[in-house]
Amino acid sequence: MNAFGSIKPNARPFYQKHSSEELLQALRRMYLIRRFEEGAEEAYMRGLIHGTMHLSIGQEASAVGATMALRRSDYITSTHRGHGHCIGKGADPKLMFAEFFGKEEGYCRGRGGSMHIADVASGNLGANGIVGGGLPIAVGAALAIRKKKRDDVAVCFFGDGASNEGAFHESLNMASLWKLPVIFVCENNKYGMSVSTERSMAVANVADRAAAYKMPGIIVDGNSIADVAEAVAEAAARARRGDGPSLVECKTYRTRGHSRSDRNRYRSKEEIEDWKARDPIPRFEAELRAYGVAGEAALTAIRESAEAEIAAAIEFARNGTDPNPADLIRDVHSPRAA
Amino acid sequence: MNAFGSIKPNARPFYQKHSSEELLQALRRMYLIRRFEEGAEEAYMRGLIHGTMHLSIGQEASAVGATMALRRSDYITSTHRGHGHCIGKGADPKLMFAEFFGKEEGYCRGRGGSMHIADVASGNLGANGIVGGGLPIAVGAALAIRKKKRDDVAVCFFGDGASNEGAFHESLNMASLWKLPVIFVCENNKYGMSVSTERSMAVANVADRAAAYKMPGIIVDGNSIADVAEAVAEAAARARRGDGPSLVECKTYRTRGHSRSDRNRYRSKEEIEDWKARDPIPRFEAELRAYGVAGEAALTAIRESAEAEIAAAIEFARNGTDPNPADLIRDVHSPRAA
Amino acid sequence: MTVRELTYAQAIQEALAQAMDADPDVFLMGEDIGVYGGAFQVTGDLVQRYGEERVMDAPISELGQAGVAVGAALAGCKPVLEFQFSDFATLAMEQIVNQAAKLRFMLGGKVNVPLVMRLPAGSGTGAAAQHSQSLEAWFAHVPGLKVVQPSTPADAKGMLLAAIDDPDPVMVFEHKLLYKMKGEVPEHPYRVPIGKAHVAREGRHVTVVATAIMVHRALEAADTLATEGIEAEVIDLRSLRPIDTDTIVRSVQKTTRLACVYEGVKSLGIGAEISARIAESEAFDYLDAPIMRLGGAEAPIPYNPTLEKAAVPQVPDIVTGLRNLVSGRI
Amino acid sequence: MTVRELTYAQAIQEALAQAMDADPDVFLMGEDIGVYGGAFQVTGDLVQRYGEERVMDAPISELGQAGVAVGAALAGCKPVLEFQFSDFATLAMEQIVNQAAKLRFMLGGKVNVPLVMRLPAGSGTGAAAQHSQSLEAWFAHVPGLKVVQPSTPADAKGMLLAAIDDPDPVMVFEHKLLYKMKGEVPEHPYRVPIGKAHVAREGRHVTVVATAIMVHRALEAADTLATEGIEAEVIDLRSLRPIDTDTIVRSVQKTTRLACVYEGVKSLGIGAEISARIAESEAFDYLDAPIMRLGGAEAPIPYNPTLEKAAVPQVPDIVTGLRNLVSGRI
Ligand SMILES: Cc1ncc(C[n+]2csc(CCOP(=O)(O)OP(=O)(O)O)c2C)c(N)n1
Ligand SMILES: Cc1ncc(C[n+]2csc(CCOP(=O)(O)OP(=O)(O)O)c2C)c(N)n1
Ligand SMILES: [Mg+2]
Ligand SMILES: [Mg+2]
Repeated sequence: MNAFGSIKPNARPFYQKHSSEELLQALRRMYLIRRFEEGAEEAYMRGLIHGTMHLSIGQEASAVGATMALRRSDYITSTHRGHGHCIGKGADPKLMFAEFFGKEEGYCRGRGGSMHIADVASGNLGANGIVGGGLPIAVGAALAIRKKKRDDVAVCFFGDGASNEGAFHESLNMASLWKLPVIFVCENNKYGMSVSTERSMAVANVADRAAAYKMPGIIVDGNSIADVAEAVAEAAARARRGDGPSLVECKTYRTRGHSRSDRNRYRSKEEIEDWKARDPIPRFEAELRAYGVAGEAALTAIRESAEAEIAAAIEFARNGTDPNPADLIRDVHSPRAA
Repeated sequence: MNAFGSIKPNARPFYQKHSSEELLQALRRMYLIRRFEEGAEEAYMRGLIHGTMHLSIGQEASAVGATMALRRSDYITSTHRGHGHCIGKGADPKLMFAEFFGKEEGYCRGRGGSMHIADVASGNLGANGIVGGGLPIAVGAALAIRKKKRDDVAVCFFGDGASNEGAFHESLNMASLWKLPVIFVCENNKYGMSVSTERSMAVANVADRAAAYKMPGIIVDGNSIADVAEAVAEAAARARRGDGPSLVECKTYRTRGHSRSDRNRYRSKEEIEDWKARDPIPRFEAELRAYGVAGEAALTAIRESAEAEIAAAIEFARNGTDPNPADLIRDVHSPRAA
Repeated sequence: MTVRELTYAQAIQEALAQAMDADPDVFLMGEDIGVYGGAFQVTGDLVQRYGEERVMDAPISELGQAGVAVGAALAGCKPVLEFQFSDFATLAMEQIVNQAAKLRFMLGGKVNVPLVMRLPAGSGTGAAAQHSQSLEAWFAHVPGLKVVQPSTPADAKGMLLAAIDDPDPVMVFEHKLLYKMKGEVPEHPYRVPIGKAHVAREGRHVTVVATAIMVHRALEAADTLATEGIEAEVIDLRSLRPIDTDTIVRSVQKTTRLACVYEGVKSLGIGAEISARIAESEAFDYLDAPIMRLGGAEAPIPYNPTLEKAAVPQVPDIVTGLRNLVSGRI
Repeated sequence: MTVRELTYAQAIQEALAQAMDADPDVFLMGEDIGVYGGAFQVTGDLVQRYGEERVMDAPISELGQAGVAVGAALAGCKPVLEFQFSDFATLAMEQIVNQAAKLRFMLGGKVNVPLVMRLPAGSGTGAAAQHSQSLEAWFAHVPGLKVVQPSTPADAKGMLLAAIDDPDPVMVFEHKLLYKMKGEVPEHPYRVPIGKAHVAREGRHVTVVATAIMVHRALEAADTLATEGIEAEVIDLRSLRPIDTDTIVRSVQKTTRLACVYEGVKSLGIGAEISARIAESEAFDYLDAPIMRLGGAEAPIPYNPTLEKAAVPQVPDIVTGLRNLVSGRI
């Protein structure tokens, strides 16, 4: 239920299952991600942020759709392109920006930057600078869940490129062998940096590899939040029941370059424009309108509130505290350790 | 044709295709392997050899069957359980024993021992102490073959346990992606050391993983030399034609323990006896008799000549030259290197 | 306090059992550590006592195993991971070095990775170049890791228990030739602190810093030298990261001479770091002779037993080396 | 002999092109080295000139790539493998260390592995702990490998060509901050021998052994100190395995003081080995002061730019360190 009206009975499960609040919160998160990254990009171009960053603009549906199925106590492991996962799982953009600006208030107290943002309190075990690095870590988190007899799950985000790492093979095999509660969510955006899946994989789909681990391999439209959320919800239910892991492949696209240094030589303008036309945010908005969840005013309000939150977050971050070089080695070891 | 008679026309392709000489040479190699390993085992028990060794007794059909399809200029990469592959590819047991005894005459001048025997002249790029270590090396050798426009192939031997290494995934993906002339020959002997395939793999067969690399995955009776040889010959023909790699899984069994320290706690006596009854050597002999390739006298002559060769090889090795400790670092770098 | 003789392997097994008894979050993972009992029979029959959930045989997937252990540690468990041979850690360097060692730091101190890795190391078993390495110096170069090398059954137990208590990742290098060595081991669970060297023998003419099996070879060499009137002080380094520099500095100020004896390759082995620490310390001015290093040869470990022995310091090498060092003939 | 100004990256590219021109067996492999031109634009448009068969984009499979390169090298090719960041070599340690480095030895000298690996390394780009490591000391600990760290465009070209000529595996560490540095580079293909240090500046008061970008920082520090009457001799180590000990010994015998400046973590970094070599050499008796090491902090590289700078030696640190060393205040 929401101010605008009740959800139409012919709507797909996603719209039946989630309350209007949840659906609008999801849209808001997609906007937060989009504006967060646009803000980060601008700050970078103005020289306020150093290092590199990997933007997921165009991929917000998979990040938010996959995390909608999760509880706060569920885990995720994320990637170098992890802002969306982080916000999806419930992190505060203020503290993410503080991290970008290298401040003590940041999630990693300025030590990690974009590639290492983590918010363990909301179950995010961290972005990762190593392609495939999070794969076995997610399996380990799921093992701990089982050992502690919790009914939580671990969602492991990874890219098409990462699926060519040996870590992928070892992780999926162990997860399935031990029937652990993991959902492997592949964000297949067609490229690992500049190399297309055709040029890096012997099979057409990452999901084609799932059978080698006796695991369901589901392909969804990664730009449809409903598609992603339904598939991950089902995989999560399966995992919570003790029936083991699944692989969900979200076909999507990053409309920005791989990182700041990308000159887009490996793909055509047409391809980029083509995918821009399939932007997951307007698409979700159209569905929300069509299913009667929200009208134009409500959508505008959400957009504006997300924009305001991001603007405030940047302001907060810019005024944060710079780390003291004298604290350089403080966090190498735990205080009570030898 | 042979002294005993001509091959029956109803025989399977293996018997049609190979000359009697070739078939008897294959049997002789199986005997050489068996006696080589029995001799090595005895020498070890008598304290003449140190270190460890991994015997392939019971697996001779896959070693000889797979290498029968090959030319001398084809490559193989082998494993820690590699004596059979080595003899199959044409190595001289004399120089292998010399290696076991740590002598300068040995294939590795006594530096490598059982786990590193290689005979590059006959195309054997080496046994390997690292499980899965030879997988990408074989792919690289195949890449070199292609670059040099040769029509040779590379056969990569590996175990069921090795197929759980990330190297397996990366190697099969690259080989298939680049359509390289490799044949991945898995000797599935049910165990990786003490851990059965049921306890280490999410799927039942290693060949079930081939589809994930768009590669044929063929399962054969690994204790039937004809089965193995026919499958590998077909895969080799495919590879030479430029149609890419194949995976051939040979179901077999090692009747000895994993290595010298094995107490066989993870399997039953019955299982071992069961497989001993399927010994590939008498089985091949029975077929040779049945198809009219050789009679009892010929078989006995082969067995005795193999035994004599092994006895002479041990004698040769025992009388070899001990390396001089002053030469310790001689082979670290090539002489002409910096 | 009961004290019995145990082998080094038994002492480790006892530590593992006591840690599992004390803390349900502790579990073991590795290759063939279950019914096989471990390649070196360290876990023995623990699987019978604690079950397959706590003594987990894993597929041959070293990188994956290490990552699983990291993830389980992040999520509140205390994994003890056995590498079957330390050489196979080469497959898991990514997870050990990029993840386990750095996660706490990269996350601004917000997480712990209470992970223990056990690694059988060293030569002397005829297993050749890929099963005989001494790679501990690599890990001693990595901030975020702790690296220990116990040389006695008592230390093997006490340092392993300290490692399991530790909130940060600890790598325990166990020398394969020590597994059958016997020594007195107290029965109760006790801790030997990480980061403290041990003066295994006092002496006044030369300080010998040794690790793992070299401690025993150095002690044997010291016995021989004592008959010649040369009193060597033998320090068992025990911990390679952090290093107990103070104990070594104090000893060198007394003896004025230093030798480092270790099995790893000489160049950039642990002796390089010990030497450099003393050469930059307040002990420098006390030095009456160059600092000697007796380390592994600049070669992989060969198979042939005679060559294999020649590749790492043996007792006569140490005797000769120390004798020359003390008499100024180097 | 034509000499032009090229950047360090251009010099490497020229070496790659000349090597491919000269020898059809040379080929390049790595991630995004084709149409993308390499993460640091080192390969640039080589794929347009030499085609995809010789400039091969590979899947993100570092262990596999290294193994493929080893196999191709064994079978007669000369692969030049680019790791996108040296940090990712952690995934390929097995093939680099157990196979490439040891195969010749394990096989009794019967094979060569003519494999070159290029590894962008070092901090200063804000890429944080998993993209900023200086791991070269690990490889300098491994017999069978050669490890070089060119510090100028001219050396980058000449040492890479020498590496490609070499019948054994060579690892070339390239500092990311140097890629855009310009310098004079002869046009013809020439070789700078592996294993020879270079005296980048002569001086008589203190010897400074530096590597990679630290060579330039040490030279800058030496300029400052010269205005105070302190003449530092700066040695560019260039090769970490083998090490040109003689050049350093001779210099220390002249200056009587030694400092090592390097970016890798201080403990067990290359400075430890240099220090230990001098402390055990005939130069020991010439030393008038402790041996100083200025190395990376005992921490992963942090993201925040101020912390990041604090984590590795900067010019003022070197100036202060050398001044104190010369004046006896350390
Ligand atoms: C082990 C490793 N290899 C290479 C890289 C460099 N790198 C960073 S992201 C990337 C592409 C990853 O592709 P994919 O997994 O598809 O994720 P995407 O960037 O498309 O989101 C590469 C090659 C890395 N960070 N880690
Ligand atoms: C990377 C690596 N991990 C573990 C080992 C120890 N190990 C040697 S053989 C072996 C079992 C290998 O199983 P499989 O591949 O099935 O070959 P099999 O021994 O059955 O012939 C193990 C675990 C090793 N040598 N290398
Ligand atoms: Mg991608
Ligand atoms: Mg097996």
